Amino acid sequence: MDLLTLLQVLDSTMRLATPLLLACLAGLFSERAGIFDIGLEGKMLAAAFLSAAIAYTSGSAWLGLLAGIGASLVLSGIHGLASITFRGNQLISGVAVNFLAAGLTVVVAQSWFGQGGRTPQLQGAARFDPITLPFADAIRDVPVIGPIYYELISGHTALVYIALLMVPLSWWVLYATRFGLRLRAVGENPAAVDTAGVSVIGLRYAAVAICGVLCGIAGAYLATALQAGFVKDMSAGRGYIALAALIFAKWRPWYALYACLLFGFLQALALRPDVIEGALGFKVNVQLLDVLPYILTVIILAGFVGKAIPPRAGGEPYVKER
Amino acid sequence: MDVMPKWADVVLIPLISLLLAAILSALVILAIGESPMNALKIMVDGALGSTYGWGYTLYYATNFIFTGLAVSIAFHARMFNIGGEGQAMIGGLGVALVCMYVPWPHWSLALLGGTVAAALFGAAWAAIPAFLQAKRGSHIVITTIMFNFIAAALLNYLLIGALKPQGSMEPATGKFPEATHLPNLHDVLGFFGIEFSKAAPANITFFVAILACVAVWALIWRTKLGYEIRAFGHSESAAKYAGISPTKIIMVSMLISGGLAGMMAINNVQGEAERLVLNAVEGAGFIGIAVALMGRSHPFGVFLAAILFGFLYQGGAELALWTKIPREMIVVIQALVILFTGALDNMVRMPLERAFLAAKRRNKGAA
Amino acid sequence: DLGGKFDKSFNESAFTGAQRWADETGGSFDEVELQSDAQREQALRRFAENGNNPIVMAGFAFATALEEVAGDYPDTKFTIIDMVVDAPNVRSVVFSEEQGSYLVGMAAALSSKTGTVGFIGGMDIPLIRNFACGYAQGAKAANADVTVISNMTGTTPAAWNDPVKGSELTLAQKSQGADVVYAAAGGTGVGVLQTAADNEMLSIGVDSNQNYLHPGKVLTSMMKRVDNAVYDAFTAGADLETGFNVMGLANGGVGYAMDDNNAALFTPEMTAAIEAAQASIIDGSIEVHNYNSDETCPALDF
Amino acid sequence: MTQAPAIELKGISKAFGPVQANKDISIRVMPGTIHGIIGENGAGKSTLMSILYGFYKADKGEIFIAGKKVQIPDSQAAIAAGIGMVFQHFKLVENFTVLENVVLGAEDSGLLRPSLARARRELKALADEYGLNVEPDALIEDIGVGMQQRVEILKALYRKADILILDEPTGVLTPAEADQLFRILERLKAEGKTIVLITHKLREIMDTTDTVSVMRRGEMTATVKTSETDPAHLAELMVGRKVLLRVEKAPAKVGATILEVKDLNVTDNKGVHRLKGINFHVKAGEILGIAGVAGNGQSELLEVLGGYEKGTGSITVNGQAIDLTGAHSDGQSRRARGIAHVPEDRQREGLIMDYTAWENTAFGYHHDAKYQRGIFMDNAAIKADTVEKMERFDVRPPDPKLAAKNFSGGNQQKIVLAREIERNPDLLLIGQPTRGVDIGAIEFIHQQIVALRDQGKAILLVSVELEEILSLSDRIAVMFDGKMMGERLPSETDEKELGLMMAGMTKGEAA
Ligand SMILES: Nc1ncnc2c1ncn2[C@@H]1O[C@H](COP(=O)(O)OP(=O)(O)OP(=O)(O)O)[C@@H](O)[C@H]1O
Ligand SMILES: Nc1ncnc2c1ncn2[C@@H]1O[C@H](COP(=O)(O)OP(=O)(O)OP(=O)(O)O)[C@@H](O)[C@H]1O
Ligand SMILES: [Mg+2]
Ligand SMILES: [Mg+2]
Repeated sequence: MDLLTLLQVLDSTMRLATPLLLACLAGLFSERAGIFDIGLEGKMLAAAFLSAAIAYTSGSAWLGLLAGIGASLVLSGIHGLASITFRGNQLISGVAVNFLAAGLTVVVAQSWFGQGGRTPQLQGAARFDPITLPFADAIRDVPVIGPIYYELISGHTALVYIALLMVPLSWWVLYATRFGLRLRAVGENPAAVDTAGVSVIGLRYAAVAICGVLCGIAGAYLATALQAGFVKDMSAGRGYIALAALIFAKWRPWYALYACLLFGFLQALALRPDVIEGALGFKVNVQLLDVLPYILTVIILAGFVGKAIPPRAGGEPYVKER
Repeated sequence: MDVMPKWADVVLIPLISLLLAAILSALVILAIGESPMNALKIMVDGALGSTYGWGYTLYYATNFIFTGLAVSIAFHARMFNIGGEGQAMIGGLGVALVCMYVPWPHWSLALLGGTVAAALFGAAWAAIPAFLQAKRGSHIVITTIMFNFIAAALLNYLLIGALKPQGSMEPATGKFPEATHLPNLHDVLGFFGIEFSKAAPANITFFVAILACVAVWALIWRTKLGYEIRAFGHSESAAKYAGISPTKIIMVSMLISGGLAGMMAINNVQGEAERLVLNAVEGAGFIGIAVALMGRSHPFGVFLAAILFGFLYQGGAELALWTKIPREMIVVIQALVILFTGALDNMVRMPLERAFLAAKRRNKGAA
Repeated sequence: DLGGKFDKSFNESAFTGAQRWADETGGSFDEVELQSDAQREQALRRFAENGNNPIVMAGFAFATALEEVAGDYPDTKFTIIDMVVDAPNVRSVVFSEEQGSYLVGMAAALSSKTGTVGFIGGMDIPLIRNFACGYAQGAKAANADVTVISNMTGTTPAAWNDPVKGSELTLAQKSQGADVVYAAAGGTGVGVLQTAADNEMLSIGVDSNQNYLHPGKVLTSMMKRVDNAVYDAFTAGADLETGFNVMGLANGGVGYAMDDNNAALFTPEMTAAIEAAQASIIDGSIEVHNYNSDETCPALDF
Repeated sequence: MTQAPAIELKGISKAFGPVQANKDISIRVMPGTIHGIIGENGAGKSTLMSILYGFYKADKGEIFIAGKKVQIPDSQAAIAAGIGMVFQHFKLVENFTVLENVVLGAEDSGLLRPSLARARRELKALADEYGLNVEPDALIEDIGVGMQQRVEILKALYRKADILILDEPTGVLTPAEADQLFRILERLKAEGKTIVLITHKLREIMDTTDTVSVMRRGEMTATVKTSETDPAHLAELMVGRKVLLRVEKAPAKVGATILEVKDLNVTDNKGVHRLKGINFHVKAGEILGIAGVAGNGQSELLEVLGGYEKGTGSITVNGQAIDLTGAHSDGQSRRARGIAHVPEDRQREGLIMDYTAWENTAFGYHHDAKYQRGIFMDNAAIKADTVEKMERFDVRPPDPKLAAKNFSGGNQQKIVLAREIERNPDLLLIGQPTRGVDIGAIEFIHQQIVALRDQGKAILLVSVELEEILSLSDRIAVMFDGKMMGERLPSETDEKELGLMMAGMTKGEAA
């Protein structure tokens, strides 16, 4: 496999890893605060729809992005209400959120645009266009680094770079700030935070909100950057993969980046039977490629890649008075 | 002392939750410019207005009884089997194999064979996640979700390959031989002289489902195994003290759960389609979760909840047929039901408990 | 069929046909879009019982359901597209996609600068392979040493509806040198055409005329006149003559779309060559191999 | 003196659902004094103090600090009012460092680094002042409970508390550590800080407090000057009637060896070596009491003997070897060997709190033939059996259909005892028999244990309450750090010596 092909595969890896990464970080904030969230999928989907819808009607991708974040935040609110205020079962709440998004997006899309549950195609400013980084064209022809910079680093949409920036940012917030310390503490032992005079409820809602924002960006990316519009179920299980990546990453930001890149790479590879055949010298069955991420996840969970210990208070509502 | 009388817990709370879900659904329908009343009418007529409608309602209900029971069993052992979808798919594979490759003399035997195969295959699909949970502590929710995806892929692979008849356009098996076709309710009830629509897919499996309910009830509340499963579900530490092996309980309850989910296949694959198609399960595995929640994991509750969801499903199909309301509206309604009966349970419970407590205090005062 | 009414392609074209009839005759029609296989039979029966006549099914997947139902409603007429169901009250319409695909294949090969052209199918089924096969034959015929890359989006009905994957596949093919890509993939094609347009590639639409989607960037569209089939069925109404009929180049069932959106992309020579091929397919001097006849393809292997 | 009380509570009431934990409680504590609170488990002591600290919200009542009325809706307000609390169960983040735990909630700014730096300095200062040395960068999960308690005290001091509440601080400490703690409290008192001390141990009350309040069933029954009262009187105030703190029992008629433990080792799943070569035996008709501070291996010992912790070495019962690792190392086969077990924690192990009393009566014995009818369980038989047992052990209320969680602590314990004793086992393992049980029920339970011994059964008693050990045992063994420190006869030893042994010292070293 020559450099260019490799770069192209990696390039598509970047595109496919971005939504995973955003969702994964979203899950990271939520679960670090002790709120499990299998509703990432639904949040992304809702965000994807509303961002596309608003981007189409307003003609501005950025407005779309805001709307997407809004939609995702609403679902986060529901999840928070269920699992923080009413101490419900977080898994069940997550399932409900996924169902809700899957249904509502299509119902609303249909009655809004009457196009069988999809939004119209987005044109021009309603989409995020690739950004060509400075000098990209200039050094394009410099051997090796030229193509690397031009093909791989440059030429992605703003959201891709935002996603990448989120990694160090998350790390900094979690480990260098007061908020981060308290957030991690509330996921480990809420009582300690409570008796230290900090509101457990407040912290957890904050975490869930951050989760909503990040999922919102992820969804908007799907519909207004990667694609030009919304089609039903377009999140296509990415939320679950992100969860798997989160476990793989042992709830740490940098690992999350690597995990998502790995899953993105697997997905990108699945699109290039020719490359795989070239590399392995025999045809690999398509279905196998498609499920590789899932199988990998199971293997990871089986702990063959080191045990992943979730936050101690994870999934447990904070109950003071029985 | 318990704060609330039992009836409030098992009847009142679910009813209120349902009501809330219904109101919100009505609002959504209004919002998309349709009349909730009209929608309700169409659903009721279409689902309960004729033996034909009933035939579909019961057909769906049968699926949900199996998946609902599956989720319930797991719940009793405090496990969340979200993999009913995949287990039912693989159960379908089992049914397809025995129906196609075994020359059955009579449908009754075919039903038996199909049931066994479905249960075995479903259980097998639950086995790996169960084992990983028991031995490696891998979170069963995630693993079972993953196994849903893997099951789908496996089925595709077989249905566009080995199992697809030459030249057929569809990823599906050919029709099963005549002898494996199950009598539908028309034939069964006809035997007792009851008139029932010939066209509806509801079939004898419905009675198998009822049997399953009874069996599960007996298992949970009348046998040592059930006693141990519930004990483990309530307190793992206490179970250990009593000499109940966690590994055994996790494995056994998940195998039973998977088996029940798989058994759904005798209804939709052997009973209705009479061949194996892609996505034959159609989300029944997930609806099982809602059914189990609403049914409070009790077989009888599951039965009622399954009928309710069967009604929603059939009614929803009718909606899509005769109005501009898209079929996904039903997914929304399901979501709301799961949300209110499951996750937001306390929203209804807490105020109720306070009310009952206040009432008690007052009575005490009076006495 | 599964894939959504507004896939800008197969189903949409069926819908436009019905719409056209309704507009012209003021008649009315019920339509339903199905999520699940179990509903097919139900939908047919309900429509039949409701007295709808005729009932048109777009998509091979209805075949099994129809075989069940047709017998029970002898005086209702059914039309099924893309599949043959042998019943007295059923009209089966199949299209020779390989012929239309052959022509657009030529167009692709003739306008390709890199000498590599791509095909992106939806779900991997014989029907779609027939598209690919015809396309490859045409391309090879126009330029013997053109390379044809072919990918299928997936193996589930979801493959009709996965534009994300569609566009990634397009980019993948671009990176393998393809500069013209033919999408026979329902809703997924939307993503393919979009991405092609974004990456200075030419694309070829399918089923209905998709040239307008990205004017000047869609080379042409392989027209499969499902709309006509539906329209005819509705106009014929209850006295629709049943039986088996093939829609090919000869009777305008398939063809390639020319309009001012793509006129500029065709050189006179190209047009000439393609017209010639079309003529000789019709008079039978060119025999385009039909994949379904023996599940093999001379020009492409899957 | 007319100085305003440091703390004054007026008419505090608090209910948890059906449970009235505090009823109209009023109390005043003068500044610069140590005030003790005693009462049965469940009397409402922790609840009351948690309200003062803003952990729970009172349903009714007013709080005055230094004479000023204050609202304490949450712990933040309490901290602001200069209150610090060390809870019965520590509130620390296990996988954080000492420093992070101290800083948590008391950071100076949005950024962490400066706060941590300051905390490091102040911790140093506090350590020097009070001798509260801790390793600032150690993880909580890596340090002992004694250390963890220091961290909790440091947290309070770091927040400039001048009122310090300690909830049963000595339960987890060796007598030596306890003495050190009390020296620190004296120093704090000398500085004019006010201290509230919750404890069960009458001696600590007598030794350290200036005034003491007694609680019963959620009510404040009395507040007295320590100098004007004595233990017997306090005990009476606690329970509401005269109680004999000592158990009458005839001298033991010892028989053959029932339990023989040789070189028993246990390593838990974290790889920690919990039992280090334990050797001992119990004969028929005797009670072997095992004393020791919680967490020195007693729990693991009971777990191996009970069959739900694996170990190496040899255990024989009636001369037959017990399987410690293989297929028969589980509770079922232990029971089959005539071993009955009253576990230390009835709510986590002894009972399924959501099961009814009758279901709990079969718990662990649900395989018994007498409970079976064909493939099903004979629920009728179990219920009948339960009614009888409740009768004999005077469980209140005697309702087999009531869920275990709805019985009070003492009655829950009686249900477990009835189940295990009624099997008339050869060997009874019994851990913390009276934890969470009020003195009235204690008498009854102690009588039952002695009666079983007099029937010639072997009994292994594990308790952290020295008085209980001394009054019940025929022989006493002390455990420290997973090892047996040695055996004594109750007649030839006293709390002081046992206390030293519990701290890992022998008389010699101490002197
Ligand atoms: N965590 C809890 N949640 C709800 N109710 C509880 C809880 N703990 C105890 N109770 C109830 O509070 C009441 C008193 O419990 P507690 O253990 O304090 O009894 P007690 O005062 O110790 O009586 P006893 O002398 O029998 O031990 C009981 O009715 C018990 O059911
Ligand atoms: N969070 C809670 N929810 C429900 N009930 C509670 C809670 N905390 C305590 N209780 C109940 O309130 C009563 C008083 O409990 P509390 O812990 O104050 O007693 P205590 O005097 O501290 O007992 P102990 O000596 O065991 O610490 C008991 O019945 C207890 O079961
Ligand atoms: Mg307490
Ligand atoms: Mg008590």
